[in-house]
Amino acid sequence: MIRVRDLQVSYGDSVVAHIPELDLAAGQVLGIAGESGSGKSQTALALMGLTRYAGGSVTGSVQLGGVELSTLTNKQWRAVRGRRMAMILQSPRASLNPTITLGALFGRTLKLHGVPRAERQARMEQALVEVVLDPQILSRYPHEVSGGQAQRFAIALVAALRVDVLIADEPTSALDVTVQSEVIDVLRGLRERHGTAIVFISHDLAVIGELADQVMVMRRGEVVEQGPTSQILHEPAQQYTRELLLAVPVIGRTR
Amino acid sequence: MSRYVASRVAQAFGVVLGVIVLTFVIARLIPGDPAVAYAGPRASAEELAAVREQFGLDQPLWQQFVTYITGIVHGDLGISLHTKQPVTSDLIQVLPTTLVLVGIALVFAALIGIPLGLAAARSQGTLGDLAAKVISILMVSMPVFWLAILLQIVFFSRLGWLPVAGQYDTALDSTSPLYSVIGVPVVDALLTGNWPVFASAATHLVLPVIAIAAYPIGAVAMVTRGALLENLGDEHIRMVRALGFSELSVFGRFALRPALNPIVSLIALVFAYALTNSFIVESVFNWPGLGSYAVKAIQTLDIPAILGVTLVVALLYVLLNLIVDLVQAIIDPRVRA
Amino acid sequence: MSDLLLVQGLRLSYGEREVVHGVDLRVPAGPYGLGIIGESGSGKTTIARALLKLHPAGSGSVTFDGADVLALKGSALSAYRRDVQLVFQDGDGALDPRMSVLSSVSEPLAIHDTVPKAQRRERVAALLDEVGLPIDIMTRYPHQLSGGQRQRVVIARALALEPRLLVLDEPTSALDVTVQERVLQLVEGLRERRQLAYVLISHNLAVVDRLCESSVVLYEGAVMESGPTRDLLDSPVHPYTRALRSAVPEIGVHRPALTRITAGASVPSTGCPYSERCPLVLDICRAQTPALRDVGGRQVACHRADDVANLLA
Amino acid sequence: MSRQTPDLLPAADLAGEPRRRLSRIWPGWGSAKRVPLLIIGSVLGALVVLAGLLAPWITPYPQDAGAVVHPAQTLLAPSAAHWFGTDMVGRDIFTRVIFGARVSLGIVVLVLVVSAVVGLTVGLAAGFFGGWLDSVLMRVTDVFLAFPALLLSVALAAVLSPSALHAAMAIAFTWWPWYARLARGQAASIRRQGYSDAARVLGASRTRQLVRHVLPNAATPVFVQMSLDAAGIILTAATLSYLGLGAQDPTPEWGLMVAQGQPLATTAWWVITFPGFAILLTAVAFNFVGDGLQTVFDPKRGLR
Amino acid sequence: SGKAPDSKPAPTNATFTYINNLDVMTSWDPATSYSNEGIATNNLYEQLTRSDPKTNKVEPLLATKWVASPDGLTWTFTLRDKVKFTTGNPMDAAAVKAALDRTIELAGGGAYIWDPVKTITAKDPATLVFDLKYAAPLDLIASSAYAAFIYDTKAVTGDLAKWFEAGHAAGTGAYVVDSWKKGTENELTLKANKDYWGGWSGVHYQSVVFKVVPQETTAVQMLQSGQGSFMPAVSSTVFASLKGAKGVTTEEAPSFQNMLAMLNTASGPLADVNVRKAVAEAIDYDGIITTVQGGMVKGTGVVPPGLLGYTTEVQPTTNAADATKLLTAAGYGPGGKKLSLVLTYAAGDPVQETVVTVMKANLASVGVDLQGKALAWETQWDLGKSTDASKHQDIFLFYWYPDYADPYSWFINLFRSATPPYFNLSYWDDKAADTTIDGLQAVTATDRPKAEQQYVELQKAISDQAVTAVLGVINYQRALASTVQGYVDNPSYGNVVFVYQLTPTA
Ligand SMILES: Nc1ncnc2c1ncn2[C@@H]1O[C@H](COP(=O)(O)OP(=O)(O)OP(=O)(O)O)[C@@H](O)[C@H]1O
Ligand SMILES: Nc1ncnc2c1ncn2[C@@H]1O[C@H](COP(=O)(O)OP(=O)(O)OP(=O)(O)O)[C@@H](O)[C@H]1O
Ligand SMILES: [Mg+2]
Ligand SMILES: [Mg+2]
Repeated sequence: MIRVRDLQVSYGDSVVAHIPELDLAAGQVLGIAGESGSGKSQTALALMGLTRYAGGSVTGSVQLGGVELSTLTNKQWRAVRGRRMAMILQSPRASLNPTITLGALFGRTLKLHGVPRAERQARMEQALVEVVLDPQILSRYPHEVSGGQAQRFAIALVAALRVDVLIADEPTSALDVTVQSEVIDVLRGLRERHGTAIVFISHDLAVIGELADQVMVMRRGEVVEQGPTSQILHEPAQQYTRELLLAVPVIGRTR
Repeated sequence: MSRYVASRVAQAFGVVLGVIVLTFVIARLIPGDPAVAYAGPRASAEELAAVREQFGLDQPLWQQFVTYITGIVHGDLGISLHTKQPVTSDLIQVLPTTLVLVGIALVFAALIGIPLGLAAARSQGTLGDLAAKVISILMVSMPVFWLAILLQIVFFSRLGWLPVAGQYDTALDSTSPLYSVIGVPVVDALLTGNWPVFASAATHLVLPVIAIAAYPIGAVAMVTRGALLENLGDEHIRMVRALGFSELSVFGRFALRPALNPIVSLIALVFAYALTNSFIVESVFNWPGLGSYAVKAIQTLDIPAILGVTLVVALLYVLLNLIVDLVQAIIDPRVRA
Repeated sequence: MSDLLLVQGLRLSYGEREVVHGVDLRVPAGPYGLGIIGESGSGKTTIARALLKLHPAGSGSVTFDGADVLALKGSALSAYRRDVQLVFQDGDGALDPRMSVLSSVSEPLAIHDTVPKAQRRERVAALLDEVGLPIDIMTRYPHQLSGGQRQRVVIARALALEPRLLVLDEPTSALDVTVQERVLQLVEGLRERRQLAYVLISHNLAVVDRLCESSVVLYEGAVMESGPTRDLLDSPVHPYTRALRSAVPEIGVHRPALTRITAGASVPSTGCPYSERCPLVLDICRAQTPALRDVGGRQVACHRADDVANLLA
Repeated sequence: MSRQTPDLLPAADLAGEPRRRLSRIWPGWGSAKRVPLLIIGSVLGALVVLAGLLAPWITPYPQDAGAVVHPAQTLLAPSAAHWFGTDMVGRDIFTRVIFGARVSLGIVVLVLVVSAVVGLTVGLAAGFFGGWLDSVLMRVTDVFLAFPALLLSVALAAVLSPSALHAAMAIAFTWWPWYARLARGQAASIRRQGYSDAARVLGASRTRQLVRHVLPNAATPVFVQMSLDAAGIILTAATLSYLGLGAQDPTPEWGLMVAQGQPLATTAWWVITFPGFAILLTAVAFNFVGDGLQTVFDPKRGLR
Repeated sequence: SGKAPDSKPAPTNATFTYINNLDVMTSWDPATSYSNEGIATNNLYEQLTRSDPKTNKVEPLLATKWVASPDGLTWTFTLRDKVKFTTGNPMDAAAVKAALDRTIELAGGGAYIWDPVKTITAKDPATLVFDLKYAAPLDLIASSAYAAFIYDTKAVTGDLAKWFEAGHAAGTGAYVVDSWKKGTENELTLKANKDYWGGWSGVHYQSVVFKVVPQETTAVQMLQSGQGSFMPAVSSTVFASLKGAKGVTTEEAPSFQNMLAMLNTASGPLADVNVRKAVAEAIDYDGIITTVQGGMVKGTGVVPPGLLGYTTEVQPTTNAADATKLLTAAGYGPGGKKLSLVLTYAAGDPVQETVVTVMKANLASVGVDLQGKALAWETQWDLGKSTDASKHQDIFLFYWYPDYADPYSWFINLFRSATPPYFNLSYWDDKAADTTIDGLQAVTATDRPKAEQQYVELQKAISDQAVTAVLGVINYQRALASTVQGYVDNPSYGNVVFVYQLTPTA
């Protein structure tokens, strides 16, 4: 589905992310782990073609289903974003426009992607049910919902778009542990029901381990290690990956 | 929402009351005997006493204040020393002119300033952005009386494109007489379908409107740009981009709306500024509005008229602020919370 | 062992709304850690602020070293604030952006004038060293520090007055796992070196597990379960504690899908606050608020505590 | 700037971290350099200030700034002897324009100092102590805000006779509420910041909290606003003079000079052109500086 | 008036627009009106006669002819036939008598001109006889620009004065009031009086608009654009620039109008004659004339050239050294008190403004601080004539011109004592001068050389006492739209345009 070669994201002279090679098949989940500032979010933005809006530049090749994305025009990109590929941003509440209701955003987005008026309501409700949200939430403004609800709403929104690839940037780190596991559950459902390929970003390897088929560990913009989840979690080749694993707090490890 | 409205309205009332107290205090501070000013210097002692009684000037101060407030409540602002007419009726006569002038200028400010700010924000950091910023700053830095004279010199004296002053060409009165509706020729002509006068009035509007609108245009453009940029870096903009919305929607719908709040609050500020500027512009362009009235009142030390103008300006300001607050509450639900 | 801090029946509100409904806490002299666990909005920060007298108490009592904290005023309050320090949840905001690390950390020394001016710099250097920061960081301003560094500066400042009790409000929640690990190690070290007693607030059971002898589980401002941390984690009794326990991410462990939270999930006005989300809910749970009672060496507020305990046994 | 672990980096590397926020300390000339308008504005502003300070030494006819007339030299067009020409009583306009900087800057400084002191005091008190004090102070502020400066100047001019000083007083009287509002907002938000609580926890007295934490942090946006406002004050003062409510002849006030030259606008253009341009230039300089400062302190926002 | 030979068809609906920098109407009562409104009232009302100082002749107007008895004590006027007031009532001897009697009785404004009159008799509808107390040039008096209007006293049954003040007129003039809106740009509009005795054959302006435009630049530009027909006073630089400009004609005319600085002889620091003298000597009169660039010529005494009593024996002198000496003697200046004076003048008059600037500089050079207050004329005058002396200014700057071509107007109005003050804004109270002034009219009618001598003596006294400083005599600099044909300036009627006499062209 996704094929990345020698992707490099830079701001001015500084390179903030460099991915030599990455392949992701339909229905697969790729986990990206790494400490804060390691370039995870920048990688995600680059995949969505959003880097230049932040003032950065991208080199290298990204292909989606065989189509080269790096050469797309603005207009062509719009046919990709929200239709074939979508993204959930790191901070759930901040990523919703404070002045419009959740329903308005949802409706406009569906309209944008050609969902006929008659179908929209049903589509919205179905998507909300999947993330266990009451459709009443559509009439609320972002400041009237909790962070967990906002995050689940964002997932419902992109799920309703039936995209092929979903990029989720730290969808759980802003949440309580109890809500965290529910979100993971929803993502798992998406992948199982719709065969969506997911890029899942987190600094917590334990969370990634629950969902991902492959894991990529980043540090200071570079890929440290890359491989199947079980291999990375249980037989990490790099010292840094081991540190990262050790940093995950575990009940009953020391006292 | 209704609770919010109620509390804002109550606050506005409080402010108005404060303004009234303040004007009253200032009126008492200004030296001179209002009775003499009204009755004239040759009035006899009895006449003066009669005037004092008529205006309650013989009563203790607190009672005078009560009378003053009661008068205001009944729309009575006293008699102008200069025109010898009730200040209220004078104000009713001059206010529409000013409101039309300032109103049109503010509409222009929004129509030009917002797109200018949008364009600048879109091209942030480029030369175009810098140019837009410099133009905006020039506009807000321009002394209005100077600008008004320059406009007259350039567009009337040198180029001869536009009329120099007045509201319309009064020579048209004989061929197409104008009937007064609200007392403002442009509007009257429009309402009565008097096209020759309307055309003339419209051309007479151009220079005064430019002079008044300059500051608001610059200010609105600057604020729009700033507010948009503040929003553009936000996550929710990134989100709608990721959802595939066009750049036009991103700016026009998603970034502008939350940015409207500072723009709307600016309107009240800009209105106050434009009103003060209209004082000068009206006198340069010889428009018989609140400004001309105020300038005349200042020159003739016509205290009741000056206080009336003060009160009206303050009331307008408070009213506009109230509207602004309510509009903001509609635009941005967070304000209500 | 006498209690350093004793809180009984503490109720706290914002305006009309009560957010903490009668909480009991007990911290003996150090080294000792008490954990407060609960999800976002359960009132943890509010309790911490109340302990520091930053938030007025509605009712209940707070006793520190035998003195009634709620009645403290003037110099007694000042003395209390020397003994008890708070490390804020948001290390970013806790430092004045216009003050260098040196002036921030020496501020308490200046306020209480415990150290002569000439020696303050030395003292700050020692404190920074203790929290594992290089000395040359002294001249920097908060925005020139990383999140972990900032949090450690805040801890250093809190230690400057040699407090007897430290309240740590989610000291690591804003940090990523690697940085969190370093901060936890720091607290562990201090605990032993300084014989420190502390209250550690967190929503992460694993963190509490590592640093606290006993813990209190909060839900919507009420204590659901409290007791030795070990027991709570090994054999949680309250359904909420159980949910929390199973939600802790662990490498190689798939967490079970939890009780589904509906959008309207609100706190019921009567009965057990957890009844809306509880899988074991009975009619009585909705009708009657369960009181805390002793169940197997700990306190549990659940009508079905015995059922669960029996089940475990 | 890139590729760093947030925690264990050497000091030098961290110093450059791009993390700017309103109310942070001066981010240094490095960021200023990216704001060309700030540089231009500072240079222009410095020139105006210098011109004002050095006026007696750099003008050809310093006495022309005062009460003198030269009947034989009225309305001379600009020439080598009179760079900006002469006015209707034969005074050298260049001299008067340069001296005018003193008057305008004097008014600006007076208004800014008075209104900043009053505004900060009221605003900080309201924001810091909150509660009923806040409500009372802010309603009073609203009243003054709604009161037109122009009318107040009329009253002052009537009571105390018109002069530049009285115009400045009238402006200050209606200007401080803006700072009060701004400072209140700042103080209220600072009070909610962790470091305010931190100070309390450390046992800092209220005075110490206000002076050490609230004031410095609230002052930055007020200062930025002040540089933007300087332009507005110059314009307002000029407007008052223009209406005869401000400075009186022979004070070389720019607005007054334009007013006096207005009848000559079509015949002796230089009489209004140069003082008008001086107002524009000075206002632009202050606006550039204000905008630049704002951009530097809060790059996202740029202009207000 | 000359009809211009113009090939273009004349507009049938032409409007004459008089651009004034001040409000036009301060008072509507033709009996007491005594201010700027003369420019309008002289088009609404007519006098018995009209004087032409250029030819030194008095022309018939509502009176067709008149004779005086040899002793000059009885004057018989024959009235024009079939003239009606705009109210419809006939203008006959009884009506004229009623009007003049009312004017004399009200004794306001310029009514003093009738002081010589003992009785007025309507002999028959066409004949009016005046019996005088002492000989006086009654034909000239009857031509006065103020207080000589013939109006209908029966216009209304109620309070006539009130009716006038509401903006009504009841004259015989060529125009009637169309609308009046105080404080607006087009303050006053007049329209043709269809029944005017002169008739409307030929080409005349059908309406007159009095526009109030305070800004001279704006006014000039309006004139150039055809939005105005006439500006009474243009500042000298603008005037120079208008010479030869397209669409505009300029007129320069000597006048009987001078600019005076009345020094407060009654209260304040100027009550000390030495201080007054110092102030008078500090003023640079030549400098003022140079500065206003053709706007004024230098004056001598109070009487301008061309009138009886004009003299070169009195000359304003400038002597700063002497002024300083006088001030020091009075206790001011170095070591003494600081002398500051308040001068009031009319806002919106650029010439006065310039003069004030010069005076400030002059006085500053002798250490006196002069504070100029620009006020609306009415306010300036109100404060000046206030019964409360504490409100009085130190120096009152204004213009004066005679009501008819005779110097008497200055002396009776400005220098004769009166309480409360009216136009004697120096508040000068000199019994000897009063006596002389009271006898002036009679002397003028009987013994002109003696009258001339008395005028000169008075001017010397005024100069000795430094009652007023004559700053200059106005040189009218007027501007007209070139479409206006037939304009002739008449200095007896300062700033008045007799619109009926003009011919509009396209
Ligand atoms: N607009 C920008 N200009 C310059 N550098 C940037 C910009 N945005 C991000 N960076 C830098 O890019 C690097 C990678 O940032 P990124 O947001 O991808 O980190 P992350 O791995 O997502 O971290 P976190 O876990 O904190 O979200 C950081 O060092 C950051 O400072
Ligand atoms: N300033 C405030 N005004 C009103 N309500 C508040 C305020 N601060 C917090 N609350 C409410 O009080 C309750 C307890 O908040 P508190 O901050 O103590 O929670 P917490 O357990 O610390 O949560 P978190 O884990 O998110 O920090 C919440 O419902 C919250 O919405
Ligand atoms: Mg990230
Ligand atoms: Mg908290």
